[in-house]
Amino acid sequence: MNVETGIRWMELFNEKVQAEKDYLTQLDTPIGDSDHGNNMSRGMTHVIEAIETQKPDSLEELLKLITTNLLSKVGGASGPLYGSAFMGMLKAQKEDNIPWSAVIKSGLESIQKRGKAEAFDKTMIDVWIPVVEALENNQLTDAVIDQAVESTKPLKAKKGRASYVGERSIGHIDPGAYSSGLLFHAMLEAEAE
Amino acid sequence: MNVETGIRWMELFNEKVQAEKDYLTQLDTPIGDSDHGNNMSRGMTHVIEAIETQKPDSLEELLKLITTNLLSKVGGASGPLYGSAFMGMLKAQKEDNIPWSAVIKSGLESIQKRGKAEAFDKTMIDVWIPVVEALENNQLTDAVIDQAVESTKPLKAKKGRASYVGERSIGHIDPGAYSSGLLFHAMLEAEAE
Amino acid sequence: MADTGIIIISHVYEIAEGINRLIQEVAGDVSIKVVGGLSKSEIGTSFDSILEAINENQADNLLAFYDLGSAKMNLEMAKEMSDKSITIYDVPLVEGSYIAAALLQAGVSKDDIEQQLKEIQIAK
Amino acid sequence: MADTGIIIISHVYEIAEGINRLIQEVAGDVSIKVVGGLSKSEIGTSFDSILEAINENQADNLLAFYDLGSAKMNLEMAKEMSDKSITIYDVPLVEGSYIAAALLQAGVSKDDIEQQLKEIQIAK
Ligand SMILES: Nc1ncnc2c1ncn2[C@@H]1O[C@H](COP(=O)(O)OP(=O)(O)O)[C@@H](O)[C@H]1O
Ligand SMILES: Nc1ncnc2c1ncn2[C@@H]1O[C@H](COP(=O)(O)OP(=O)(O)O)[C@@H](O)[C@H]1O
Ligand SMILES: [Mg+2]
Ligand SMILES: [Mg+2]
Ligand SMILES: [Mg+2]
Ligand SMILES: [Mg+2]
Repeated sequence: MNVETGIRWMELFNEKVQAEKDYLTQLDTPIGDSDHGNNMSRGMTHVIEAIETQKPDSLEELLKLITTNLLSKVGGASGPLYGSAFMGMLKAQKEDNIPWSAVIKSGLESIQKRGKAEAFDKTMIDVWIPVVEALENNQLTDAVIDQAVESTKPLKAKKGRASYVGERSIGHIDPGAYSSGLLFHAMLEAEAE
Repeated sequence: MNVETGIRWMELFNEKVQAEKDYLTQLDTPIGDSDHGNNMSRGMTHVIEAIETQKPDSLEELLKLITTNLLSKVGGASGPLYGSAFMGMLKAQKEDNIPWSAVIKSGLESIQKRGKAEAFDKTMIDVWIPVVEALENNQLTDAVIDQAVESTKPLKAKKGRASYVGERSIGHIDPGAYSSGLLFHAMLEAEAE
Repeated sequence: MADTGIIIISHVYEIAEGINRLIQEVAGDVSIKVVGGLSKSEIGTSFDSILEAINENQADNLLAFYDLGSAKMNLEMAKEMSDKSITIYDVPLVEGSYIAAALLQAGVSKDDIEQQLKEIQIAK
Repeated sequence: MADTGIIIISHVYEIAEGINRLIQEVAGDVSIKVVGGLSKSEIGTSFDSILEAINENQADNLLAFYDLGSAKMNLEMAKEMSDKSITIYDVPLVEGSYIAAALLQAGVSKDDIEQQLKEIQIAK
């Protein structure tokens, strides 16, 4: 990943988030507070604006800018979580010759450090975990991502607002898992261009 | 007690509360939220206004009016407590030939039913209990009342806001005990007139 | 559970209004009434306005939440004078009412809600 | 304990402001800063404004209280980036901060305050 691909990644992620803003909110309605679409839309609008005004010329600068904007602008739990993810990626990316899968893995670890979620707690990490695994084996595809997103549906939420409704969270896709799905679809697209 | 003495009782109680409003608030500062003076002042102002406009012509009417005004106008814990006290007195007073000590005792029981305080929890009932006892033995004097009020000083609060500061409540007179002291001083004065 | 609603009693106007906004977000279909303060500016609770909130709530079964002990005493008096079925919970005001609202909205039964509230019961 | 203060983080502007009024009443000498919402009208919490409140608080030791889990995550991030000593309590927001404020005002030590807060700890 270089800075150009990284910028393209964010542009594509932003497009997807804005296009699916209402759907993200809809997912956050039965098991949350109906704001995930708004949260991600606001956060990504700021990321894009910052890219345009600050014109980052290294991957490090880009990741830094993404981190601070998501952290301070998203407003929901996903703010500190995505913020931590990009902060973790920023740290890992400084190492020489580190493979991209290890960078994403460092992002995942930061989400877990911040949110204390385990696999199958019905959170965004239920997408990040299989994505990291697939990346390590050079097998990440859109289908892998979609399946990971879908796999959150039968789970009972153990973390975040959805955990308050307990059993009733079963049968719904986790909104953060879905937005993470968009993030990784955008990554594949940017890399393919 | 008849309605005239009862009205005089309330007038005298009101005078004392207004005169000692700042002191009541001062007592409520180290172990409370500094509003007992305001609360009692507001409540008694409404009681006196209601007496003047409604001109109760039976003890029952008077007690009813005191109850509703204290309940709805005091604003602090002392509102439902004094309100319950007068409600209990109202109920007891309906019985034929009931001695006044039993009426006050019924007031005390209603305070306890509402507030669940026991003797020595550092509340207003630490004044009501010795007052009822003295009344039963025909020995209620200003000195008995003052001593009861003073006896709350070394106690550790177990009920009400003062209980939040635990040990630190020791060494201060309880504000509700002090205002109950004023109530009984006013009663003795009204009866003596 | 359309006939089960929530009432919130706080000593402070803003706390009650704020909780209303927080739980409306997750429980738009639940009938919620809040009372805060003696007035917008004066801190305290009063029996009258609690009774009013109880009556204004469309639901006949009410889950009631309060902040400090004196609010509970007024709430109990209002409960005794009302015909509605009111249950008062000794749980954290914000956290407890949020959970109850989210569960009511999700269609969870009152018994199951009580089970969950028991886990966050505190001495108040 | 003039060097110990309180910060309150809520998802909602009014809740934070209301708690401020409630605890100022019993703890006029304690340094208290509150943050509520993303803005007066938007519900949420943000890392920036929490860090700002931490810096604005005169005290170097802070007892921190929050409403829901996502506020805690932002609080933890802000804590990590601040030089102040900050302790985050998993206790009811209104009730916990009220008790802490009353005890701080009464001159009770941080250790003893923590003892009392432990009794109302909840999973949040
Ligand atoms: N502790 C956690 N660990 C990992 N992910 C979490 C955690 N809490 C919440 N999430 C994710 O955040 C998403 C909700 O984000 P959002 O709606 O923006 O925040 P909020 O729940 O504060 O309104 C959830 O769908 C879930 O994927
Ligand atoms: N549970 C209780 N039982 C009996 N008396 C109580 C109880 N709680 C508080 N009080 C009395 O109420 C007084 C405080 O009244 P006030 O300051 O008007 O109310 P608040 O504490 O709500 O501000 C206390 O001094 C005490 O005498
Ligand atoms: Mg949400
Ligand atoms: Mg939210
Ligand atoms: Mg008081
Ligand atoms: Mg008060």
